[in-house]
Amino acid sequence: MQKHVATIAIFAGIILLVLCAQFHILDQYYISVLMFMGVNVILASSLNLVNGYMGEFSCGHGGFMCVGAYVSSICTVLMFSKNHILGAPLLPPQFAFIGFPLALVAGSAASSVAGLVVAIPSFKTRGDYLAIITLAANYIVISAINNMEIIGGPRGFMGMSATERAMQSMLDIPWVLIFVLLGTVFTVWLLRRFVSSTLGKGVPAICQDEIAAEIMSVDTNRMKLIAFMLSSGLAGLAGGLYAQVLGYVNPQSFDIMRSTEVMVMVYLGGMGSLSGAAIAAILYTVLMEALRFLDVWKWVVIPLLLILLMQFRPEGIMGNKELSDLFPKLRKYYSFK
Amino acid sequence: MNTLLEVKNLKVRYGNIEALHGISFDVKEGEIVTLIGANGAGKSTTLMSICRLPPPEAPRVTEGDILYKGQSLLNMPPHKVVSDLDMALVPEGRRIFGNLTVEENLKLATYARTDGHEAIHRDYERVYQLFPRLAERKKQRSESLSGGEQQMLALGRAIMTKCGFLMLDEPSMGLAPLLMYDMFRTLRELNQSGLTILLIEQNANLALRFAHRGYVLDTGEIVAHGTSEELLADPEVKKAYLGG
Amino acid sequence: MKRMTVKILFAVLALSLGAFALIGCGKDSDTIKVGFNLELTGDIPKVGEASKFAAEMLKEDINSKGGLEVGGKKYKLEFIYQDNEAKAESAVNAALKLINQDGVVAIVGPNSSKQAIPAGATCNDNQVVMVTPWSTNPDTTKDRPWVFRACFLDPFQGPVAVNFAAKQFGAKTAAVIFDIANDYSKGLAEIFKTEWEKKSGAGTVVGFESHGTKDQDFSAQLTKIIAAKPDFIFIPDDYNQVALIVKQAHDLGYKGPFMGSDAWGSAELMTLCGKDCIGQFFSTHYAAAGAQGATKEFIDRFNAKYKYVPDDVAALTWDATRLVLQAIQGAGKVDKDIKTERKLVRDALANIKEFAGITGNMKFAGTGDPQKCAVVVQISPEGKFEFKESVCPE
Amino acid sequence: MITGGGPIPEVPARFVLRRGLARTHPRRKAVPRHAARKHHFKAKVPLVEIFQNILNALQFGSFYALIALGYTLVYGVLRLINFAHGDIFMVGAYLAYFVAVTLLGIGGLNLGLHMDPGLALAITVPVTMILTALVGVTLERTAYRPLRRKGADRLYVVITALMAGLVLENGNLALLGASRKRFPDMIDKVIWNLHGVTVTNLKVIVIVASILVFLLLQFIVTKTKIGMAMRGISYDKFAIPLMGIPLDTIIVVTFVLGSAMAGLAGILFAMSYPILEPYMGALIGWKAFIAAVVGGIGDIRGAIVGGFLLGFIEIGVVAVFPSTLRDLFAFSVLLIILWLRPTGIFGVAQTTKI
Amino acid sequence: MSLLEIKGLTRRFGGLIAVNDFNIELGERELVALIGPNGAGKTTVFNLISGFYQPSEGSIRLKGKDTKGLRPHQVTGLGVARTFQGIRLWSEMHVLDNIRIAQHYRLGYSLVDCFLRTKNYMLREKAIDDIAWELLEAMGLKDCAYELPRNLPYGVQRRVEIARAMSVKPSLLLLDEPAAGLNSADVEGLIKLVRWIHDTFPVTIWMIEHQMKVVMSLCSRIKVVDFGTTIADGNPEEIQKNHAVIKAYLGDDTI
Repeated sequence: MQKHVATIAIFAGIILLVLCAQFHILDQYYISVLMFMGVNVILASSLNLVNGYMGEFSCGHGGFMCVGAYVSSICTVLMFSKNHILGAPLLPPQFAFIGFPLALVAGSAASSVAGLVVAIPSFKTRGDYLAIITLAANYIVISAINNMEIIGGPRGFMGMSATERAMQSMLDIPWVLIFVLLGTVFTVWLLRRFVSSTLGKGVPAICQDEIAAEIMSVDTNRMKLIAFMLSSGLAGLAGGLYAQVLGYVNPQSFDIMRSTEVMVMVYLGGMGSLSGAAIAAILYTVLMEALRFLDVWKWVVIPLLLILLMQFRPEGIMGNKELSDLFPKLRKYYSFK
Repeated sequence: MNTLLEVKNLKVRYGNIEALHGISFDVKEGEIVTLIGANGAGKSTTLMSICRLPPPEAPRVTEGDILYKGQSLLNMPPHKVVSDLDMALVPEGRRIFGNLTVEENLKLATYARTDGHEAIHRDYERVYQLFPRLAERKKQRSESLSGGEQQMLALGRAIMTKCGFLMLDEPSMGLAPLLMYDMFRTLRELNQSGLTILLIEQNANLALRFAHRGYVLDTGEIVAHGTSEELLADPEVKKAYLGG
Repeated sequence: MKRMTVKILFAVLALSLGAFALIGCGKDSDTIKVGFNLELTGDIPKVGEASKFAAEMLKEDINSKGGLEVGGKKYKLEFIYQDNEAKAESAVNAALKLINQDGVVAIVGPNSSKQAIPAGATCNDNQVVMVTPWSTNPDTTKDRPWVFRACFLDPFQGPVAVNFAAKQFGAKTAAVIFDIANDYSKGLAEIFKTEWEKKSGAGTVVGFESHGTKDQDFSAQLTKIIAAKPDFIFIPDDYNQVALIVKQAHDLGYKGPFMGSDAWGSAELMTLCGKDCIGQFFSTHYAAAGAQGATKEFIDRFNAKYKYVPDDVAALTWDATRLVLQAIQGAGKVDKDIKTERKLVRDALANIKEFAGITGNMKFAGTGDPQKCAVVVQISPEGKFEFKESVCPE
Repeated sequence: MITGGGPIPEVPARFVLRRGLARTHPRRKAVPRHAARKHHFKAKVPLVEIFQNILNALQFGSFYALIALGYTLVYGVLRLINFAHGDIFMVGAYLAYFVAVTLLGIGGLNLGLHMDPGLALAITVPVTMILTALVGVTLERTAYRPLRRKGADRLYVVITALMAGLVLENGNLALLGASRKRFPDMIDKVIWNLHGVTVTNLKVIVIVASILVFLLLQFIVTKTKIGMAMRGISYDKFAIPLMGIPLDTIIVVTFVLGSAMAGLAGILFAMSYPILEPYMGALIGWKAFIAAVVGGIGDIRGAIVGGFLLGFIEIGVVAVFPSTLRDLFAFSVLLIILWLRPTGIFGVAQTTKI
Repeated sequence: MSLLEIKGLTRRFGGLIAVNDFNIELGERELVALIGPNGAGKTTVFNLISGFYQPSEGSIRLKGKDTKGLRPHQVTGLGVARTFQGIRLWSEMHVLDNIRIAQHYRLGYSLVDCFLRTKNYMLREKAIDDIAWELLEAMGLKDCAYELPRNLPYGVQRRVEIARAMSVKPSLLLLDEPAAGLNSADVEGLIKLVRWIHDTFPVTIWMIEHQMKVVMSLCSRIKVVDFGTTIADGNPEEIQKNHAVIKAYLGDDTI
């Protein structure tokens, strides 16, 4: 029973948050920050798989997020919204509950496939050279979307809010919040299961000694493929949720700046620490909002804070430890097997 | 004989762990002294402390003193130890600059020398004479040298820094017997021409055959010392370090 | 030791979360709060800065006279500025913060469509009036009864440029260079192209080249354009890029005229562009040089206060804010309940049929988009933007 | 053949005539839009246009190369991607601006100096280079060195560099406001027109400067002891002090060199593209980094080749394809290059002995 | 049928010939040494066998199967395990994980199994765990199962590396200078360990080693190479007397 305490606590937390949103105990602003927090957690923990566990330096995560955001947006708009190019909704609003998750899955799948652009070169290309490939991939995605008139090009793409309305027309509760929270939990759960399995431990093995990994029976190409595709797929999930939260996507929202932000979260949290990435994502989002009053100086203060933090903790907040390593008592309350 | 190097009650920490718990030893001019002991006994740590290598590699000296020709080294930056004093260290694993040619490696070692072109040139001659193989491979990227040649280069490099006191960290590691014996013979030759040597070696048998005196280090403490003959004859040492 | 650091970090984290939750303001019934959602950092900080300056000036104006009179009582104005970093999600958060935390009556901004479209959706959903000074994308206000704007739309400006250029230069062929990553620039470029080809025949836009937002070198695009020998080059680009483009075109031997759009209309254009821009034309919201009445007064005061001639964003922000204030006054009273008050303001704003702004008269036909005249100005040898022609919608 | 300054240059008629070549260009014909575009792909690009674009590519490639040199120099020594380098370049341009305005006696800081532009330029160049070098060294001392001493993972230093870049950018914005600065004209612009191919004297200066800088750095790195020490550090930092070489001094020298080059690039850039804004270094910085890596990061030749290559790819794509596809094509080409040559053009794979 | 059959193996790096026409045939449960001067191409032979390099010429047959074109992890799957000259453990993961990961080639479950924690996954993971613990116990490493390799003494790290190789359940174990860096006492332990492995498991052990003490006391057969070619092949007594070997390799032990 004790093992399930953590699981129950998480779901209780989700229900509590949803209730807060439903009865306006927390106002829209907090809910919105909360949702971006969730998206950031997904982004940071998924990038951590590649940048932390695998030790590569991927700086094009924004590109994969972009693919996911667009593909799932297009799917939802196709299904539930009237669009001047894509036409009338294909499905009645009752299907939104199935359609929306399916659209998210489609987005993730598409960005997984986009991840191949990086995964395949990674067989041969490593380190900073691979970093450039990821960077190039990011530019390519954005440039491609800028050139796609049908989905708005630089104008951006909208109409996703129809899905939320469709869902709310059936039952009026904060659906997007629920999906974001579930998506976040799902991501952390999935990654946790992956990295704690012997299969998944092949990834840090590649990081720590690729040659040894290769010779000691780890199929490095397969592991890289899995790591990159999983990471970019989850980024796509984050993208899909982000698009839904915002109701509007624009290719410029996914440029290098976005990738940089995610990278900062990963290294702030500590390479190869899942809980570190999640904590850093939360901390970062909160900092971003809490320091709003600084106006122009905000973007001087935040980097300075991060530089200072690096000086005091050069391995990030958590290093490569997990929460359960620091507070071993926690272990009683959940199980991974 | 003058005392060249004197280590007094040296205590050293790596992070939170104390690696040396107060060791004392000395090396006199013209001697070959060896430190032997198990892995992790603190032999390399001792050498790194003497060379004052900068963080993060270097251990932190918490107590004690290191004197070279009566002068304390504790407040000296590492490059000064080499450039101002005539000390040199051939580190474990050789650490040659693989992306430079053999010639460049040697040239780099003369970076801080101020004693004129003439003297430097003489040292080049000496190195190439000691190791004709290096002369043949002057223009080669040193990465492509075999393990033995790399060891020669590392030694040659130390000579080029104009050293009178040479510290060697496991010079025989990974060397074929032929080369290993050759190298020890070369070192002996250098010693006879005035070079003082402090040697760290896993192969205690070999080290004691080579050295005049030895110290036995165990988990950060010196547990035995004496002339090589004494140590070779010591039953305890024999049992623990020389193998059956 | 390390463990300690981690625990301290956690404490800091918890504290900051707590502090964050406590941020919020007390409410004062004698003030009226208007929110500004501006691009103070990010790609276009100058735009946000100009907006902020104009708003500050207006606020001081009114507050120095004792405040805004609504229903016989004077209320002090409080303007709250939130930086949206020129990012879409930040604009949404800024809007939500203004709405929920700061409890503003209405929001002015964001200026750029990338932020204005999602922020518009947010404001519409939360039933708060939003007036964007500068976003010319039709989507910003489309199907959003709570969202208004103070500027004309791209589909109107395009033909203005086309007709003027055809007449003024006697041009048969045109070339366009635009910013592909800037929806304003790209949209206008495309409208211009369609209109020009409608007028002068297919294929008469002999060069249609793009560049990226932060590019500084346009030589390849210009080489291509110049080789096609257009009669003039249309540049619907931000003024800083205009300065570079015009200069580089001259370096490459181009001697023909240029035609620009409202994004040229910055005081900085002439500092940046210098001699190269003299004599060129562009369409804009208002002509600073030779302006009359309220417009001139605004320009002079702004210039005195901030040491530069206000650009169109400043002027439009002024108008947008005044629109909001007029609507607040038009509501007739300040309701205690913020939601009712916002509704009142929206209804009052929707009731404004005509508004005399410093950027020209605006007519609203219930869509939230004003119908207003565009002017074409020429850059005089002294670097002033001189009125050349006014084009009004039929 | 040489015509003097002025904003709109006069071009002698006989040369203008030659440009009539382009008059037969198919795009001029009134053909339907889509047909025209199709034609455009097949159209043989006139020779004049090709030469003009080669010059364009050389000029912009020079800037990529100059900045890439700084990246590669620091990388070559410390394995550190100094992401702040693009912003150091920006700071260089601003410093040049302030020095130049002060010397010319225009703008805010008027000391009553009204120097001749030529003289002012001669002073601005070294002063800016020194000041920018100071910025680079300060960054190294305050941000990177403590991390290095603590033995932090390389990537944390990279993130610190990214953050330092943001501080420079936004600090500039916060301090100087959002107004852009115009760099004063320091030399009289001369436009040469050779059979329709136009060259300004500035372009020539930029190209020559970048090649000279390359030769200088190549000399320093390959021939001098300091250069050898730099290469030595990149291979094995540990053994450097054992050669009697002061590690920190060499690293500082590297930052001085790299940042001074960024400062020089800043001046030249400000003269060629005289509009300064806080974010001007970000994009060109990223792209120069890409250039450095494609060339083979850590190799001086790689930086210059990568820089020019990127210049040629970007300009070439625009010249041949619709310019809207520039980033798409240019980055695809780079991606393919790196796929085929996983360590860039000059990069040597780090051999791992097992 | 012999376990390993190498014929005419040649490997060139650019103009350099690292291995030249190398031939050997190993049977089941042999204990063989490969010695030779530094740079003679010994490690390259190991790298060729483990699939890290592809041969320029010649063939490597494992249990009759040509390994040409196989990637290293596939070769491991055929039952070849090895250790490295410098210890190459995964230093940030504890010893147990090190041994688990080396069993990657027989995971036997898919990514989906891993996400859903299916019965198959549980069974397989348990099997992997069991093997790991069994080995740790047998090799006296049980107490350091949760230690990070870098915190262990060098000699123990060697043991862990050999344990990791044994977890592959190899039929051919390649040891690359196992005694390098060990002190005299550790060397004794190593000799015992190798002998124990050879007695306990059905495995052929092939080692590269410079310490004659190890080679002579363990191996029944020694092959000597220089400049990529074989100069001698025989039992320890023969090798010790062979002039070519003394001249090229053993040398004169006066110092």
